Amino acid sequence: MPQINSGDTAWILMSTALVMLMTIPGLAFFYGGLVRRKNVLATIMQSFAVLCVISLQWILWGYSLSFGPDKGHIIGSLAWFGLKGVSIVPNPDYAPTIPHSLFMVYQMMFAVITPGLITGAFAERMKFSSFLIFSLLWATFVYDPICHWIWGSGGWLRNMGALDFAGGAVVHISSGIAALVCALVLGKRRGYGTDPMPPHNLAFTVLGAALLWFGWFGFNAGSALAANGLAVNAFITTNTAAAAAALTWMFVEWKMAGKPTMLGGATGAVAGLATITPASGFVSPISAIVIGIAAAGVCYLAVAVVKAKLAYDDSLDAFGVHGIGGIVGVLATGLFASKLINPAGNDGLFFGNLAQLKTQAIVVGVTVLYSAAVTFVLLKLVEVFVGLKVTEEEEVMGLDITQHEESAYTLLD
Amino acid sequence: MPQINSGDTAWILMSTALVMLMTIPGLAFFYGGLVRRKNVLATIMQSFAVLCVISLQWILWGYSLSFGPDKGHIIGSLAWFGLKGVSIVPNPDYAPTIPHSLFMVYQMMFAVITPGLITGAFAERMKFSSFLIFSLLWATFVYDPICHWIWGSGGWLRNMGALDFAGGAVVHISSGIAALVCALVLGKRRGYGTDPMPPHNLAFTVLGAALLWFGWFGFNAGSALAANGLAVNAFITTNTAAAAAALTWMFVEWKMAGKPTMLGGATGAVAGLATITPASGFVSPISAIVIGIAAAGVCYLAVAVVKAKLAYDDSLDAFGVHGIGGIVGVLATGLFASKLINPAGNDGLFFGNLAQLKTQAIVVGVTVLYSAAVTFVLLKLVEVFVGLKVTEEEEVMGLDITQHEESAYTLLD
Amino acid sequence: MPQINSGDTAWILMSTALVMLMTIPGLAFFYGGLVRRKNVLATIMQSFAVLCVISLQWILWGYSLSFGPDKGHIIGSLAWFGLKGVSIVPNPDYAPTIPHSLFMVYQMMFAVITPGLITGAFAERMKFSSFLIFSLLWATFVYDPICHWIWGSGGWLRNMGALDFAGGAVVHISSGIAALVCALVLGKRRGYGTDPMPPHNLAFTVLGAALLWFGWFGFNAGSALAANGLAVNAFITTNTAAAAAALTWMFVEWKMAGKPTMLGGATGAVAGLATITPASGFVSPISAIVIGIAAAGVCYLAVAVVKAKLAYDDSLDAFGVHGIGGIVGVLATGLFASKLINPAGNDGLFFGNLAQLKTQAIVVGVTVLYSAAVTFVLLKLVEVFVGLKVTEEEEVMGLDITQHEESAYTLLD
Amino acid sequence: MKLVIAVIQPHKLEAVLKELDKAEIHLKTVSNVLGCGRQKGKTEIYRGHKETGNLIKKVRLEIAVNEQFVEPTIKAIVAGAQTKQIGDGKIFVMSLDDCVRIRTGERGGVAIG
Amino acid sequence: MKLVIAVIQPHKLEAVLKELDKAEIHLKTVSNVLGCGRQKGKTEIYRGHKETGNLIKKVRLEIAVNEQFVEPTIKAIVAGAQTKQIGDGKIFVMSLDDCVRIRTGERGGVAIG
Amino acid sequence: MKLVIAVIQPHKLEAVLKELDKAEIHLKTVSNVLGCGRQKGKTEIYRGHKETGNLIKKVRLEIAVNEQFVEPTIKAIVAGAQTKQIGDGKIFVMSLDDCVRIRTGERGGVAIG
Ligand SMILES: Nc1ncnc2c1ncn2[C@@H]1O[C@H](COP(=O)(O)OP(=O)(O)O)[C@@H](O)[C@H]1O
Ligand SMILES: Nc1ncnc2c1ncn2[C@@H]1O[C@H](COP(=O)(O)OP(=O)(O)O)[C@@H](O)[C@H]1O
Ligand SMILES: Nc1ncnc2c1ncn2[C@@H]1O[C@H](COP(=O)(O)OP(=O)(O)O)[C@@H](O)[C@H]1O
Repeated sequence: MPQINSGDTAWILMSTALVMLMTIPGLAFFYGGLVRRKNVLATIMQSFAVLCVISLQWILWGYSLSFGPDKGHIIGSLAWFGLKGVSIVPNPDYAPTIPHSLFMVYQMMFAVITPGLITGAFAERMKFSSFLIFSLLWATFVYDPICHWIWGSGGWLRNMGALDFAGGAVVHISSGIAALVCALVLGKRRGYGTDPMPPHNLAFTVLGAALLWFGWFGFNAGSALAANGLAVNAFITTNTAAAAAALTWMFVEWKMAGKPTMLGGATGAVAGLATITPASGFVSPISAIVIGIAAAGVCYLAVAVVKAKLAYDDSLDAFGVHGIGGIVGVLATGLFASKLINPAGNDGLFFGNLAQLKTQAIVVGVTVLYSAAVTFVLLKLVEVFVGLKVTEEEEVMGLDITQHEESAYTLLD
Repeated sequence: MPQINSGDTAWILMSTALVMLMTIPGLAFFYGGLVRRKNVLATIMQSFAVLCVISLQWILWGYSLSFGPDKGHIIGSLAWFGLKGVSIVPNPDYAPTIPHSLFMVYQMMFAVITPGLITGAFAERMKFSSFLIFSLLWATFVYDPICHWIWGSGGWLRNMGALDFAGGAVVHISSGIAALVCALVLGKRRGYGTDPMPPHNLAFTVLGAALLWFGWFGFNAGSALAANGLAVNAFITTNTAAAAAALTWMFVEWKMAGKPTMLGGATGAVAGLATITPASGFVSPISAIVIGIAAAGVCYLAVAVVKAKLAYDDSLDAFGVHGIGGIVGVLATGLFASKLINPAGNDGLFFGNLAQLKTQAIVVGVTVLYSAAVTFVLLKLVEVFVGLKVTEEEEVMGLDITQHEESAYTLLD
Repeated sequence: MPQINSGDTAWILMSTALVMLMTIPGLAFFYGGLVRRKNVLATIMQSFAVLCVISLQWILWGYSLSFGPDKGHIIGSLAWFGLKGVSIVPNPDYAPTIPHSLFMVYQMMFAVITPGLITGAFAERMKFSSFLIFSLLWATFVYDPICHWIWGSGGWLRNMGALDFAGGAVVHISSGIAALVCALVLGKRRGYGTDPMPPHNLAFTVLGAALLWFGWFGFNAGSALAANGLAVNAFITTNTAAAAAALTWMFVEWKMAGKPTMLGGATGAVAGLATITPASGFVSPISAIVIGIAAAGVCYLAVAVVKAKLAYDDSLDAFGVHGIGGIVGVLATGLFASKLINPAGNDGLFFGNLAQLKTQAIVVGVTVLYSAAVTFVLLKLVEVFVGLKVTEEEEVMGLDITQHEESAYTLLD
Repeated sequence: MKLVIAVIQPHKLEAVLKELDKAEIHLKTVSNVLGCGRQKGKTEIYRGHKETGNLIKKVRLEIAVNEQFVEPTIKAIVAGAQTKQIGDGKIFVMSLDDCVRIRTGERGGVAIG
Repeated sequence: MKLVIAVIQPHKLEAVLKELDKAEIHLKTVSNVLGCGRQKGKTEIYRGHKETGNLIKKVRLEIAVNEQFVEPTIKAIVAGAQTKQIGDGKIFVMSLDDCVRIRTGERGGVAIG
Repeated sequence: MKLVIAVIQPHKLEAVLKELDKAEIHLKTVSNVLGCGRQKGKTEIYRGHKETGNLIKKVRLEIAVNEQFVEPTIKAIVAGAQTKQIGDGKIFVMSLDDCVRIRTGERGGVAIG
């Protein structure tokens, strides 16, 4: 029986808590500050509810589908339904030095935040009931399969040699593309493009961004699944890419729009974090600087130029930041990965291995297509049975009062 | 000399920090968001002051009373006053693989948050000076003895076989019952039941709830006192019960009141966390789902139905959530505990051992009676010497300005 | 090759994240809540930008200057530029049981927060561009050398036997003195002393203070660079001093100004934390109580009496809290240090060793003089080339809109 | 038709609303204001410094009524808000030329209630 | 010169501003208020308790205009804010004795626009 | 009796209060409003998009005075708030029919000060 290492266990316990923190209050406040006052609780509640729902889904069937005994390289079997057989005995396929159940709960927090990211796309207009159903279906039919392909023992993309250290494709591309589909299917918010919709509390947004950055250390460095040098490398590249991307965004904005903004800095940081995610355990800190700069440049373009041209309403830029960032990151891994950093990985193009870049491109293509297609089908299904959008009147009154009968702030003492 | 394990030490260092975070900003913001604008600083300051006061009390005499050499199974002696003899050498009675002083400071954070929880009951009306004195007395005469009985080496309830993994009785019942007594003795806030008193900032409340959830991983999984499989089990049951309880609360509210609310979700989560606390290291994740559902159901009843009927003013539901949750949890431990999960524990009724349920019932009864009686006496004492409530005028002006001469927010730029 | 210890690595990974959290959102919200509504984003953004800029500076040349191969006891060479040679192999000069690169990134977070602290002095009036340039210069020409002298292998103050466990001189004196120079050179805010400038959101300030306290466990206990008894001791002294200082401040204020305030408590806690920093790994918990009390007393005097007399505008009391606190702490280390606590340290005056107090006084003197002089020169340089202060009109309009073209809060839904 | 504007202590709002309801005056518009009157501002303490702001939180009521309701309105407000202490506030009465109920388009005295 | 005060539903603000712009009325002052009218407050739920506040968020517009603009202003507000449902709000019209443009010191009708 | 309403730039509040104090006008009521006038709103940048809101933060002063104080009040406000740039704001003067000091029940001109 493999031995449990207490140091590795301590680090992954903590990393699990950190990734949980990313969803609430991290993502909840990042998004919550960006919406209008009348929608803040509804927005926060989507992150909150996703943590609750997926925590149970994962224990019941999600983990088994994602990491359970492989069925035809496509999906895990239901053999581990309800955590049957998932004990504290380490599973050497995944993490030989920590309890198997710890690997399970660590992965749970990834499964939680992924649908959480999508909520940025349909903020301020989706029905709460439809959102719950959609998220549950999406986790089961989009996240779990993709997760199995890339990370599951026996998964076909994993077998092909895909490199995705902490979820550039599994988490960010899958959710970012789903976000775009959601934005297109649900359509724009009333008044989008004509009425001003300034963020109601940017301090909350920075609070969220800072907690995301903090939690991301658990996300990326925790993905080493041990407290070792690899974790340290991922920690450093994560911080470095975030810093480089935030600065880049600020300077681009300074140049293009005239001033560097706090929201720009925060958005750049998140773009950098999303982009470095798949690469963090395979590239050097210096490569991370380059990746961070590229992340901010490309995401800025997506958010400030392309979105404006195409005029879809991805309310909080879930696609522009996570979708685009994820794609850049997975491809960058194919460029900058180096066996010197991680012998269990591979070399990228810049270290003489074109094949890896091709594999990465396949990963991007497959994830984009699969997520887009299944997300579309699921949305249409939910639309038919429960509807997607609140009524125009409800949208105008705000979701806090119409979906939850409460309001976030009082006016009087 | 027992060997210090660095992995266990790392985890308990971190867990200590996490439990500290639960008090400030966790509890401070959970409660602070629920009060009216004019009382937010006073409310936050109670959590803050309790951390300061009990940190010193614990080092000076609290730890010695709670965990020091046993005197007649009732109380620890003062032999460890001022940490005399509490060094970095592990104490195998409590935690053989970490410094004794680490066990001490970890336990400190439990002693801190417990009186902190009570503050929810007398929010918006207690004098700051009386609150300080009461908290110090309560920690010494209620918390320390109960802690010794259940967790102290030689404590009579511990000897009887009581199971309280992370403080269902020690922390939640003791404080929840004290909260009820406080609410009854202090009486209602002016205008309670007639004037509307909506929470002034529910975003703050969610922030607090999320940080409580996050910190609770240190509270429950840290109670394994090692980075091992038991810690992982407690981590998973904690998250699971919180998720199940939050969802249950939302659905009950949806059914009963028409809509699922963010405050309901947050309250449900805290109820689930409080309830799983004593059971977290003894039950399986699937049992945790059941416990979470029960927690939300019963606490909802207490808060939404019973409180309204009995018309006491437990301002922020410290009794309804922690008192009731704690009782449900300690009893549930007597039902769901299993030696398969924790061989050092025991089986509960559902695993064929009725005796454990009886023991748990005794723990509940003893804690309820002792806490109620001594809390009442202490309150009366403080009332006689310093008074308890602010004047009606001060209550109406708000505690921020009258107790602390400051106000939380400005109106102009 | 020295062996990596996974428990130590886990703890320092986590500590690194904690120290990062101190800067954002900790310091950002501590300071952000204290300024006027029109400057909150600009204030938060200074903490945010400093994290980004110094993260890159440190990787490129800062770490090498501070900890690289010694040049004449004065500065590190540029041999480690761009992390050349800084791998996961432990460096026994600094931390024999964790990856060298982990030591590097842990130290990075100290280099980040130090210029962050200074921002309190010029809040609400410094140009963003000038701030960026000044911070980069200051990190390079003030922080890196002082860091090398006291902590770098071969540094002259280290060789002299200076004791500075976690940065009383390196972090707090250096930045606190720089803060005073900044306040003097930039001059007062418009209306300072005549117009009221109440903090716009004290809840944010408490949030920041609480996160600083939480993160400080990583700052001080992490400075043991291992998960061992020394870390535990630093953890306990840190918490104890913070508690004692917060209470002292409250009681002094109660006596002097009539009421204990939340801002007073929070300020006292930060003063206690800053003051215990250099001593935390050398003194006992009981000494920490005394140090905490002294910290609050002296800093209260500095902030409430001296500042008012001298009438400089250290907007958020960066000098009064960190500068003064740091000086008190470094000297207190020369009084209370004991080899019983840390055999690798030394005894202080109260344990019969006057020499240590002298050494500590030299450390204070050198740090004060060097930081004051070089800060002054750097400010003058920046003033000549880019200017320091925003225009009077910009100051009056607020920095959020004039420096960043955004505003933190909306007024309407 | 008159517009009655009252500036009162925030903590008197509930009492004033109750008195108004008793007097059958149900419609009003309420807002947060800062008052500057004879009353000294509350002293606040910031890191040991005492600062006495001169702007104090008040609540402003705006009540449009027909002539015969002016005195009852004033009476109700005084009944609810008076403590006989500095800071109780003021009531201002102005003439209304017209009033429109947006829902129906009604004008004048009928629209007011 | 008249001062037109309108209290409307917050979500009707954009529409009202558009109608006013169409009517060439560009200057106005807007604030948050709480209204208490015929409309029942939104019910809110706190831990299972339902509470129906009687103070509802509204937006208040203040528009100073010369006489000939009074009716167009009222029309524009009604056009933007009317839903024919309880809660639509009210418009009050009062006489202005004078108006000063601070920038120039101009007085009266010329200062208003 | 007149009610003087002024809408000014927020950062001019301190200056206006000082001028008013100099003119011995001590009582006033202040509130936050959003103005929409000739001044273009401040441009704000959100993720690279520039947005020019047309609602700008302003401060509103309400000052009830007896006739002889009207001109001094206007003068003081203009003295404190004028920069001669667009956005300086407006002053509106209206007739007050009555004034009540809640504390004492006094009415009319004596109640105003
Ligand atoms: N002349 C005035 N103009 C405008 N507002 C006034 C005037 N007089 C009083 N107020 C408002 O009423 C509030 C209470 O006034 P104050 O003089 O303190 O009350 P009292 O007359 O009962 O002592 C003030 O804070 C201010 O907001
Ligand atoms: N007589 C009044 N005095 C002051 N404010 C009023 C008055 N009548 C209505 N209001 C304001 O207008 C808002 C809408 O009034 P309401 O009676 O609900 O509208 P409607 O007449 O369309 O049903 C109220 O909430 C209140 O703010
Ligand atoms: N006719 C008006 N009605 C209501 N408010 C007005 C009117 N004219 C100006 N204001 C208020 O005064 C503010 C300043 O007006 P503006 O026209 O920008 O000033 P200026 O005339 O000095 O250029 C506006 O933002 C608005 O709040």
